[in-house]
Amino acid sequence: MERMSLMNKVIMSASNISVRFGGLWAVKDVNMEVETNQVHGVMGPNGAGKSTFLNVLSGLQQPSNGYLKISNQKIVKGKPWKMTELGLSRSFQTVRLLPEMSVLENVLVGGHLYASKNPLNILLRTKKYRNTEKVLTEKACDLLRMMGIEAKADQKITGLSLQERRRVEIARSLMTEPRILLLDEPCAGLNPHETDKIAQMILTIKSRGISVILVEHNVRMILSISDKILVLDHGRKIAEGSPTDITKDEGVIKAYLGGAAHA
Amino acid sequence: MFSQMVVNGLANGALYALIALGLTLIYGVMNLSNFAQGEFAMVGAFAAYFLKQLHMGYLLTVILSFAVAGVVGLICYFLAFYPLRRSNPLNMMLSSMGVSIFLVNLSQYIFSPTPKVVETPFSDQSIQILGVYLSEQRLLIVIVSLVLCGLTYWVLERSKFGRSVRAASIDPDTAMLYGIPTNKISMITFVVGVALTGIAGALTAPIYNVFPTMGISLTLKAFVVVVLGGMGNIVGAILGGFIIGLIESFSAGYISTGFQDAIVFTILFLVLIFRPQGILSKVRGEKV
Amino acid sequence: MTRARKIYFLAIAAICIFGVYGSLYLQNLYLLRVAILAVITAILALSVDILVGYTGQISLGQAGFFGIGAYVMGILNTNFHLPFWISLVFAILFTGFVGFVLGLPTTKLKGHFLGIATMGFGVIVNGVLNNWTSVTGGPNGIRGIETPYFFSISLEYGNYFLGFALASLFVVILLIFLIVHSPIGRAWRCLRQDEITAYVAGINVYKYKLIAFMLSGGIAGYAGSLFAGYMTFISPETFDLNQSISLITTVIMGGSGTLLGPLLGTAILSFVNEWLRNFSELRLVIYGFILVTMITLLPEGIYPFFKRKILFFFTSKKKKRSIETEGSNGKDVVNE
Amino acid sequence: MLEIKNLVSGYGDIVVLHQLSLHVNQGEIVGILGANGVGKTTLLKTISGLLKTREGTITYSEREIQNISPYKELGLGIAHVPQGRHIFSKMTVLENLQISLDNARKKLNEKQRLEYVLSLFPELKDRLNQAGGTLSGGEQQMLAISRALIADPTLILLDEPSMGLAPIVVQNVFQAIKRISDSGTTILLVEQNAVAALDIVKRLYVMDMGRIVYESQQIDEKELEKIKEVYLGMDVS
Repeated sequence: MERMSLMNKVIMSASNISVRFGGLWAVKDVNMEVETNQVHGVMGPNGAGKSTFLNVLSGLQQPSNGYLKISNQKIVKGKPWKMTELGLSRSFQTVRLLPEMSVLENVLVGGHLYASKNPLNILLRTKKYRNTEKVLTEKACDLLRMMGIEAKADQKITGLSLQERRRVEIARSLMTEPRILLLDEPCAGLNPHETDKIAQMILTIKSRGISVILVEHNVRMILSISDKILVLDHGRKIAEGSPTDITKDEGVIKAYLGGAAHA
Repeated sequence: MFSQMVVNGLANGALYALIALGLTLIYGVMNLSNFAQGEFAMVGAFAAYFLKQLHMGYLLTVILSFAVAGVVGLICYFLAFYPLRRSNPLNMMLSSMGVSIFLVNLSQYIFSPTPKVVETPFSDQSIQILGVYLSEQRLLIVIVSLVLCGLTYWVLERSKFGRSVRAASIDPDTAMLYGIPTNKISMITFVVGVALTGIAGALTAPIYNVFPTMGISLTLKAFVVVVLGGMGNIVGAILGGFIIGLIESFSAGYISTGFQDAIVFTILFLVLIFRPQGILSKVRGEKV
Repeated sequence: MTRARKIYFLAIAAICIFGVYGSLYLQNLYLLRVAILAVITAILALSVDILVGYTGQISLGQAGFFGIGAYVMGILNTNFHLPFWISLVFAILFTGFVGFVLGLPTTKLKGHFLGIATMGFGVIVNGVLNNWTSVTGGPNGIRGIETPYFFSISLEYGNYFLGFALASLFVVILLIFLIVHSPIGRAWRCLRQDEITAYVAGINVYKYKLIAFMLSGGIAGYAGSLFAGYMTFISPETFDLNQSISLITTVIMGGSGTLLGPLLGTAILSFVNEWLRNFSELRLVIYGFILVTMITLLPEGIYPFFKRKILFFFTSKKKKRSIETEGSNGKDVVNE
Repeated sequence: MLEIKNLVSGYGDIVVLHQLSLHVNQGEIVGILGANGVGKTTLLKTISGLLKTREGTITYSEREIQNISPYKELGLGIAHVPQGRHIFSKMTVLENLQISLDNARKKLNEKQRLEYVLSLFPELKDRLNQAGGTLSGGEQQMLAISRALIADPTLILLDEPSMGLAPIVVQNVFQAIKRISDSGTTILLVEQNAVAALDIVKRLYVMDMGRIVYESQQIDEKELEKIKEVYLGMDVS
């Protein structure tokens, strides 16, 4: 987590990403550059192709056209777990946690890349193995503390509120030590107070040198914390720029409030 | 020799197609891999044997075997599958295995494992077409199977009921919103699916005789056929039936009868690896 | 390790030692035979559980691994006159390798397809055992497999063999316990519950499924060798589809994804099987009926069901609510 | 005609709707607006029985329907157009429509109903024998609405008909909805697209966090500003 950079530079880029489902282009020719130390917002009305675009960014969906680059490494045929290895981690709009595991275990799953997986170490429970497990557990506890839910570490997921689940999921993402954290509607279903807290948390994460790609429906929230915003509609990029530019953009206003009638 | 193998293969293929048709219908609507499918062929075959003992005409017994297998299917549906309708597919699959064990051994208890001979007015006459011998019974199998497959296809594609079945298999929730009682549909589909297999059993009885474990290899083949044709694909099941029938006939002719099953399953493996969606379906993108 | 855990482990160790020791005093030859076969079945059930319970992979061809293990032992021991112990090592390595090869294509498959593919594996193995007569002896099988000596103790005595089999079972349990409670086990449980979560956690899903196939195959192969060593005679009919089905139902009925579940399942089904001998020909009819009833009534498995009930009995009222919602499996019920 | 009182519903252990109450009068077109994830779809699913009502009552034409199976609701005259359209992709457009006719509350003249529906959505006329899955997004939405309408329901539940459609198509679809409403069918419209919805609804509720947070009787420009405030939290002007 000590990867602080002195100046902003591009660590991830998406070039001409297009995705086709049947006869429909869900995403068409979208470009995006993520810089270090940035919160990069992605906006768009329902069905604008945001989720598909995110799935491409996180390797869960193969683009029909276009490619991704992380730290100058071109990803040709992304295996989904490869993106995590390269330093991109994500959360989901409908929280994906493992219901049969405790909160702590859910976070520990995120530490998979750093765990000791040598069969000999595992079977003999060597000192090295016990040490790595201990370090990982401590790190997971730290993250839970940062998220303010360390008290629930031993509980099952089913007993948690939606907001707490979101926090566990973000903790799991941070456990992978990402350079880019992709948050898919972290505030969906939360009240304004909780939303503010999540916004605060995102800024904290950014201050640790992690770039954040933020997708959000709560416009006020995304405008207030993003450095740069990309707006999608009908799978195409309709605007990109600073929050102030975006709010002035006619196209964005139309796309958001619906352009069927006057606006 | 070659053309004789083709004809034999097609005759068996028609039978497999009929059984696979039932299997794929049930899979499509209930999401159940029914491992007891072949046992309903056995039930149908025993029904034919038993009714024949009562000096009934063969064709009448074939028709009645449909009803017997259907009734047995209905009982099984309510005991073994209805309670699990919201459980996971694995449990349903295991339950069907339990049904299979139950039916095989019950018939072994009632009828003993010795194969029974079912006489047919068609069995010992064979006709010669272009130098190829085809027994009339096999001809009957091909005709009845094709007629039933065609009829099922017609009902599914053209009738009101068939529409409901297809809608329920595509999207059960939306089907419910449009007035289709999906539970009832799956019950009827199950009963019809196994009853068709019952007829297949009654048809094959005079050729391969009747014995309690006859269903197991039929189940296996039906699964291979269904995977080959694409799970839930009706036309695929019919086509797949003939393909498997031919492959089997050739491997028996050119390699060895003992390896027949192993060869069929090796082909299954190849299909699963290279075209898991079956030979007919187009590739569909997996959505997250 | 906490104090409670230490006591727990000591208790289990005591049971193991007592079990192995006690097996030496079992006088009834019939019971002895039943017990030995039950222990071998338990090892097999645990191997199935690695796939079904911990990784969420259906295996309908476990008898294939079991058979390969037994035949490698039989062939090496009788044709090549290798000693039991060396053949055993080969059997485990070879079945592990077969698991790897089977896993290469099948880890890409899911649900019904995986079930049918593994079933196909079992059928192919059985077909080969039955028909490759020059090597496997065909339907006649292989005779005269050596029952091993453990140092200077001949395991031909049922009591000693039972002790050996039990010790093997405990080793397998320990092995699975250690792996399941490690990052590998975490990765397994993660990909079983949600593959997409596994992806974003950086888990190479196929690799971990492959590991599971290898381990499961190896353990089943071990059970096969053990079986060959005990029976001294093997034939293809032991390793057929019925065996595979019976194994997976044992695991599911007992409770998959747990260590005790498959053991409990084996114990109950072995007992039921013996008890049903009283009904001679109706035995398997009742067996099938029990199977369907158990699955429809307790789809979660016997052990998890009773564990839940017992826990529920001892928990406070406040906690009961949350346990109740857990029990509902988060499924939404549609009006009917 | 439809009255919901203190409705509680949700998925698994997450409660989505908290003591929600609302009503729809005969012949009205009522909008429920709200951002993503506030429980709009859950509400419609609960009304049509796809989700179980945990507490509260749903009364439709003086009859409590909260425990009725979803497949009986079309027979009562309630048609639900689900979010994401959910047309039967492998069936033809005509078959999609026939399904609904088969199960309507009374025997209808297929030809007559078909003509009526096609007069609203002439785009579908040439596509009757095409598989539903091959239609464009807009056409699929039109088909989904037609499928509901053809059964001559008294109440249509519309879930986000504008989702993923181009503005011009949204306009088409909404004008058709207005015409359907003008012909006397009651409509409950769930929408995120506030501007489009405001144009046609007679009355509206705004939902947030599984509750009704705002109710309005008349629709004018001032309302629009208020709604922006309530659920977009966006100062656009």
